[in-house]
Amino acid sequence: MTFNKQAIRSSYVRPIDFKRGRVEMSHGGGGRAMTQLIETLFVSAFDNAMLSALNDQACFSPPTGRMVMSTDGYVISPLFFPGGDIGCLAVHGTLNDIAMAGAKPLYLSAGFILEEGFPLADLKRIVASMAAAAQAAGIQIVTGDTKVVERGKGDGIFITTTGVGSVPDGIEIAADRARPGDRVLVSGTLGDHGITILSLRENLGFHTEIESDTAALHDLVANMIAAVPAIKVLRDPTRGGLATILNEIALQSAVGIAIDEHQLPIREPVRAACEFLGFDPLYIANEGKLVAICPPEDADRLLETMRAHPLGQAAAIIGEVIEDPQCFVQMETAFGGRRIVDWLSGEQLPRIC
Amino acid sequence: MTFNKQAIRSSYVRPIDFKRGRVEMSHGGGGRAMTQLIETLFVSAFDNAMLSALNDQACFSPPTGRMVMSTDGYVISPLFFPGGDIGCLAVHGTLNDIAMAGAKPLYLSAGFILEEGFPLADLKRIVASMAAAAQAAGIQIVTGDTKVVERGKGDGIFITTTGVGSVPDGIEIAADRARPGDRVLVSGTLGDHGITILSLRENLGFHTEIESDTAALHDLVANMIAAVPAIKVLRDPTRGGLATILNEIALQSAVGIAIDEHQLPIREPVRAACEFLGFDPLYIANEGKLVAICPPEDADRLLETMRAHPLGQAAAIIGEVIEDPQCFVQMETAFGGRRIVDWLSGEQLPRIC
Amino acid sequence: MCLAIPARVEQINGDDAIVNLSGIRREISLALVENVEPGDYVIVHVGYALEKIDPAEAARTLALFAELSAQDSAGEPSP
Amino acid sequence: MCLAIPARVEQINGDDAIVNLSGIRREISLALVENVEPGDYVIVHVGYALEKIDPAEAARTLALFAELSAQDSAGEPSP
Amino acid sequence: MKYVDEFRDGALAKIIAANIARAADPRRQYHFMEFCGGHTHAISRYGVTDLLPDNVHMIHGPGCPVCVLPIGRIENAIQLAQTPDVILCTYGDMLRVPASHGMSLLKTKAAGADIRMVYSSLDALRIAGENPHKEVVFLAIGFETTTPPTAVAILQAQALGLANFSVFCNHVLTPSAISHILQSPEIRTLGRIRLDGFIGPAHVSTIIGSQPYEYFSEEFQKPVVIAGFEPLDVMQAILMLIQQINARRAEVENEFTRAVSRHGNRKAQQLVAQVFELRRTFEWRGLGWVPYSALQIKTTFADFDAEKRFKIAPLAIPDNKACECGAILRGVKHPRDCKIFGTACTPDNPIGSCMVSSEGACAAYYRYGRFTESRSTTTQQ
Amino acid sequence: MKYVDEFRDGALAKIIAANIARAADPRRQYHFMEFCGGHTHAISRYGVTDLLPDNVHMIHGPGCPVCVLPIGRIENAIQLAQTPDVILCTYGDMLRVPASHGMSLLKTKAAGADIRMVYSSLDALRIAGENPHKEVVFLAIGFETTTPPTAVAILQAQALGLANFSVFCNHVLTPSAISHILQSPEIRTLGRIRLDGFIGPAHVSTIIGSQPYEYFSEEFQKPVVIAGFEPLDVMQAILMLIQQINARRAEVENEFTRAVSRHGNRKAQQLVAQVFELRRTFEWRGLGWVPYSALQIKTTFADFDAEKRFKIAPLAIPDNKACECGAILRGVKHPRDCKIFGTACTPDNPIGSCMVSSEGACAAYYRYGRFTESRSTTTQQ
Ligand code: SF4
Ligand code: SF4
Ligand SMILES: [Mg+2]
Ligand SMILES: [Mg+2]
Ligand SMILES: [Mg+2]
Ligand SMILES: [Mg+2]
Ligand SMILES: [Mg+2]
Ligand SMILES: [Mg+2]
Ligand SMILES: [Mg+2]
Ligand SMILES: [Mg+2]
Ligand SMILES: [Mg+2]
Ligand SMILES: [Mg+2]
Repeated sequence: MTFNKQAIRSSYVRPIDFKRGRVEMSHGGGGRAMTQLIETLFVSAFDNAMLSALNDQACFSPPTGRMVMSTDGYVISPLFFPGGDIGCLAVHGTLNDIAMAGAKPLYLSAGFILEEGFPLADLKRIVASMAAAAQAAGIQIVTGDTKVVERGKGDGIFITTTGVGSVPDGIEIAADRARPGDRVLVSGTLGDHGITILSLRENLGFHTEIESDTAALHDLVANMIAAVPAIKVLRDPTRGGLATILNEIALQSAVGIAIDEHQLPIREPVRAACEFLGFDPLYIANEGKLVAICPPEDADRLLETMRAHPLGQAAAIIGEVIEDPQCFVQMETAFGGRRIVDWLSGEQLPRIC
Repeated sequence: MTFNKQAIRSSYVRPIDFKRGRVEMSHGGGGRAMTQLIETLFVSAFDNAMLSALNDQACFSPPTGRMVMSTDGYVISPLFFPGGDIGCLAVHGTLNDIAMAGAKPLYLSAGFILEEGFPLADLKRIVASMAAAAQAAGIQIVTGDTKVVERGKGDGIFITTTGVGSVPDGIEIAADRARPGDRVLVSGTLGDHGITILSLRENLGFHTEIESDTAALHDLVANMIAAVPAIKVLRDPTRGGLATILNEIALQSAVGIAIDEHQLPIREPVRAACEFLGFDPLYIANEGKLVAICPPEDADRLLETMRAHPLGQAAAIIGEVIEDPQCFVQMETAFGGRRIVDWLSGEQLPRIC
Repeated sequence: MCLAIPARVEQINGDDAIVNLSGIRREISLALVENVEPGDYVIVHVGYALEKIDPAEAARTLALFAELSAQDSAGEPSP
Repeated sequence: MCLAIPARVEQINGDDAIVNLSGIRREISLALVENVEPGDYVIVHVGYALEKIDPAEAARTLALFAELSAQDSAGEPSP
Repeated sequence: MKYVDEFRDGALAKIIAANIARAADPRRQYHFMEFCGGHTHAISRYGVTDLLPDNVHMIHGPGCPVCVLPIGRIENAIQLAQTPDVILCTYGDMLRVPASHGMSLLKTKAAGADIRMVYSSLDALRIAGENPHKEVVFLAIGFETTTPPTAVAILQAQALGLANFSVFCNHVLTPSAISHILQSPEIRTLGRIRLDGFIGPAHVSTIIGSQPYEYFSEEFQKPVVIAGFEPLDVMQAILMLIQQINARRAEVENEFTRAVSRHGNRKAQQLVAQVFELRRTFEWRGLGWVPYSALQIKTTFADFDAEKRFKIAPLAIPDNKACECGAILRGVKHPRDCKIFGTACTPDNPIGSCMVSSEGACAAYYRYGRFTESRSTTTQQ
Repeated sequence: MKYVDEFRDGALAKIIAANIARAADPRRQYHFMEFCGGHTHAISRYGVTDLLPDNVHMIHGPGCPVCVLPIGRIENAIQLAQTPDVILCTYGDMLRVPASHGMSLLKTKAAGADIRMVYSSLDALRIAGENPHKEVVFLAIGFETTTPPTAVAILQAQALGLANFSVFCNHVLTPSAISHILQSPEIRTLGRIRLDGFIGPAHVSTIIGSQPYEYFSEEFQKPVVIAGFEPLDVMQAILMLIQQINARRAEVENEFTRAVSRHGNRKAQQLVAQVFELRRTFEWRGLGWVPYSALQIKTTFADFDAEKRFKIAPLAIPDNKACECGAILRGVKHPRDCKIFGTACTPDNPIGSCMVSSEGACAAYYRYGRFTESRSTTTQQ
């Protein structure tokens, strides 16, 4: 029997037009059009044996240590922005949530919700960006799913990625482990991603050279853990920014946190954009930064390790954990006063007053 | 220090109005409103220690055997339908993809993409349904994510779930293992889910008493594997129906498949609805059925095992795997002829001719 | 072409009717047919009844199918 | 109230101008002000320049901040 | 399903198959055209050919209203759909039909046009009522079966005073198409194509009756048997055609007496006559311009005529050069004669109209023919 | 950021703090109202109170145009937004302001209304141009600072002949509000509230100049110091007020000379005078009806006046009974006096206007006051 799967496929299927084509309902309908899209786009871009098997699930050996699992949906607009796009973001974001447990990310799944009419050229570009991000991070996208919704019932593309990874035994990182006296560090400048995205919102109409900081942090984390296995908390200040995650940590650890405005690495244009809009950079999203909390005696070593990594060059010790039954996050202002850094109420909206 | 997290939360947060409230952008904004939604809705409904830890990831011990991982997005309309809703569907669907590897499902993640304005009462109902489905299936939803998109950029609610599970050593189930002579079985009536959903589309305007068959199949699968460890292929005929997955299996295993129309369990109203619309029941979606392929000598035992389970009462042996370099799926019609059961071209659209 | 299916008329309300096909109910229009009564079978196309089914003729046709033809090949009557 | 911020005018085109604030550029309207030239600083509110900044006055005010006051408490001049 | 399942009975099929086998003269070949896609569909879906002797050949006719709509009219519809504030409503069948440059209404919808699939002409009326600020155009297609519902919709729109509803009328007439095929030189003069008889439409005939076919049997001396769309109906009609030929008869016979009379549905005919009138000529994809083969809206209903309301200009757009649909529809060529069959042209990406509907000759051959041929190849090896 | 960072310098802050400490007479208490939310914001954000002696007390005034808009006007806006084919445009500040029954424009938007956040009045004009079939209403709010941009938009709409653009005008006047507070019996007659001086608005004053405040200092014998919105400006203004009081002076002084002159921006004033005229009276949330405290669109621009175009009827809707905003805005009560502060009323679910804007007295106290008090409690234990 001279059998050739490829021959069967290619002889009966016209290539997808990735230049001018658009997503149609049939691309999610479960038929040949969907299979073709999956095979020619996803399988070929993500290129690994588990995905190529075209089963409805991936199968792999369990790692050593404990496992972690995390999921995030990506709904960003615009889809392409200076410094990245929704594709690499969807890889970095979930990978970072895995890394924030001190884990080594292993595998990702990717679920796509496409809007009818979405340009296939954009889809291809996004998928290529995901593939590149996954490869750079040394992980595989092993299973996935594609759904198509009618025009007007989506927003081009939504991606939900889920990651699994493994934490070496002995590493215990969680948001409830901060204790008074511990030091708080950030890995770099704050607000770059959020301000980049805001600058592209037509109705805000401002321009900047800032780029999104989207990046995979697991390599930085690996270095940090190697240097300071006693790291207690790691978290990436994404939605809601630094202020939000410090409040989360304070509440989960039942402590207060005191930071020093002088030490916060914030770029000038980020501060300036915030002044225009009435925003506070502490609440602006980051996609390639982390906050670490460690015992005081390890802080300098941790800082040094972070600064030695390309993604931690602007790292800084920004404050310390204190006792506080009210779990406030407070800040010594550069001006010399002191204020509370509260939870965000609702989303930040541009203000006139 | 008399510290009480609950006191801090409750004294400063007004309860969410789950009766008349609606999803607002702030519910996805990363601030207090989002945390409140997560704590009072998701964490309390899914109720498990990993989720309650409110970390950005769940951490658990790796299972024995090999691991499987699967993801699916759920974009169904309407959200509530006879027999189920998008919530239990999102649990059953992913769980079934895990089970189709012969695996025991362990943990689920859930990513929500909510449209601004979506009634919180509906969200609560959906989450309760997910929680009930997860509990009935004996698995935990251990991590999640919530995004809110602007009104007009979504369709109420999309859910993407990802599951992990473990396969006992020695079990090898995959879509490329079908061999000529193997028998093909289905676990029950075909097309119930798809016809239920179609009947609710206002523009098709027909009514039926049929209910969706949405169900978690892992328990049935466990019984099947216990009885016939030599099962070679398992797959759930969801989007694209029986025809699509038989074609997928044929192509992946490089075989042909011959089925017998006489043996196909299809309810009368499903056939009737298809006649009205010009559809073919072989292409209609199921959400609580599976197709199994096993060696011929095991077929009767497998059938018996399936029929003994509540979800397999209408199980049937519907055909066998044959040699065919063209990988055709063919059917002996009840009429006495023979036809090919091809891939679906595009989605099925109601026809007048 | 012209997908149409016989269904039983259950209820009539002017030109509107409900038909039932093995448990599937839908509203159709009787604007194209006359003298239809509940219990009649009509052929339904794009939501309209095209024509009534004549039960006697249907039975006759079915009976015809069951007859083993007496005719031989080549157009000659068999002996 | 009345969030407004000083920014440097870079380009002027009739009533439209581009201002720069530490690398952030945005288009604003000069419809409310007169005699603005590139290089001037204007106070920007809801996309409009409200007024020019007077550099000499700004310097004077800053100098004032730096002066240690000679005045004592209780409203009496110090001896 | 009463009046359905009885006509799909496998046991009866064996009897009719035996009758056919006995009736068919092994020394001759029988070539029958089933004009209607409905018959084509039944033949494919139930595997009817498996029950026929090798010397009985079925030719798929042009009987799919979707397949015969010329590209120019689809292009018109696409342009209409792209007009601001227009909602274009049509049956699901129309959505995938390819126009030029790989476009279709489905792709036009994906690109942003407001195109709605309806199940009935009345749904289009409802949409017009719900969207008073939009122009709702119903893209009407179909043979005599589907025309009366369009007439009802126009009359109702008039009664309701719906000012934002109109119909882009593409209704065509079956008898003209059959005449046209029979008059084609390949069949009539050259005799290059064998066409020994016709299976006549089932549901079209419920409306027009059996009488209009009498002209063909007389003028062209070809037997016609009107048959239902169930597989037993088709087999019985084949038997009846063989019997006529064997007996050298050329008559109109009616197998579908349970729904078709000689005069058809007079009420429906009257409604059609009230709203529509003959077009002098109309283009059929594959057949070219066929005189008096289509309907247009009468000037008394001009307000509801989208062609007038939107000043739709006739567009002459040739089919893809490689496409052999024209010859295939007339029975002159076979799908396998087309160079791009199964490669550039597939059901997922149809180039020509015969690949669009599952009743189209090329789609049917793609689905079933490849299989049959591969079976015989395998068997031979 | 030039003209910004210099005015936030911590080293200079220490000098001014030392000057204040020296100037403040330990035997007396100083009560100053900063009228503007901008000053409130600077005080909170930079922790200015930490640098003030204990006997200098800051009272937050009603200077947030969002907080003073009465519920009736918000309800009007909500109803407008729910009108079919209306697009309501407004500044981000307005979206969260609570009306009755827990509604707000944000919730109205979530429930389906087309409400767009704009950064500038010109964005609303652009939206009107892009949506010729919709009615675009700009919900205009703000003090004298924000009024001239609205005037420009109306003049431009007239020049462009934009027939689908109108303004729902809610512009209010600062001096009237200050008078009203000073005239309240608690302050003027009863003397129950100590109010020793005012910090005058920064950006409002760039438009109206310092002259309008001269009436207060003369009539009520209260010193006024106009100050910039940076923290050093505020501290310097506090110092200047202390010095005036110590010297028993009651004058208008100008700390914000880099942008404010005595006569203000005459061009802006002219544009406002061209388009707007005084209302006889206007309701302020918390203050009640204040005579001649707001502007309306002149009848010559009636085409652009949404109140006329949509016949907006005045709605008198009382504030939530528990809410003490009225007293708080006048400096008579403190947020902690409100029974539902921090429980039913929080920044996430504000009941009263003082909880909405981060400049509102209740929001500021929720964020910063709780903290300060908890600190002192902790310290005491
Ligand atoms: S295969 Fe396609 S292009 Fe060729 S004749 Fe058929 S429809 Fe036309
Ligand atoms: S806490 Fe809320 S209800 Fe109470 S006074 Fe303040 S704003 Fe009004
Ligand atoms: Mg996550
Ligand atoms: Mg994340
Ligand atoms: Mg995170
Ligand atoms: Mg899937
Ligand atoms: Mg959209
Ligand atoms: Mg899956
Ligand atoms: Mg699945
Ligand atoms: Mg998340
Ligand atoms: Mg929507
Ligand atoms: Mg599956």
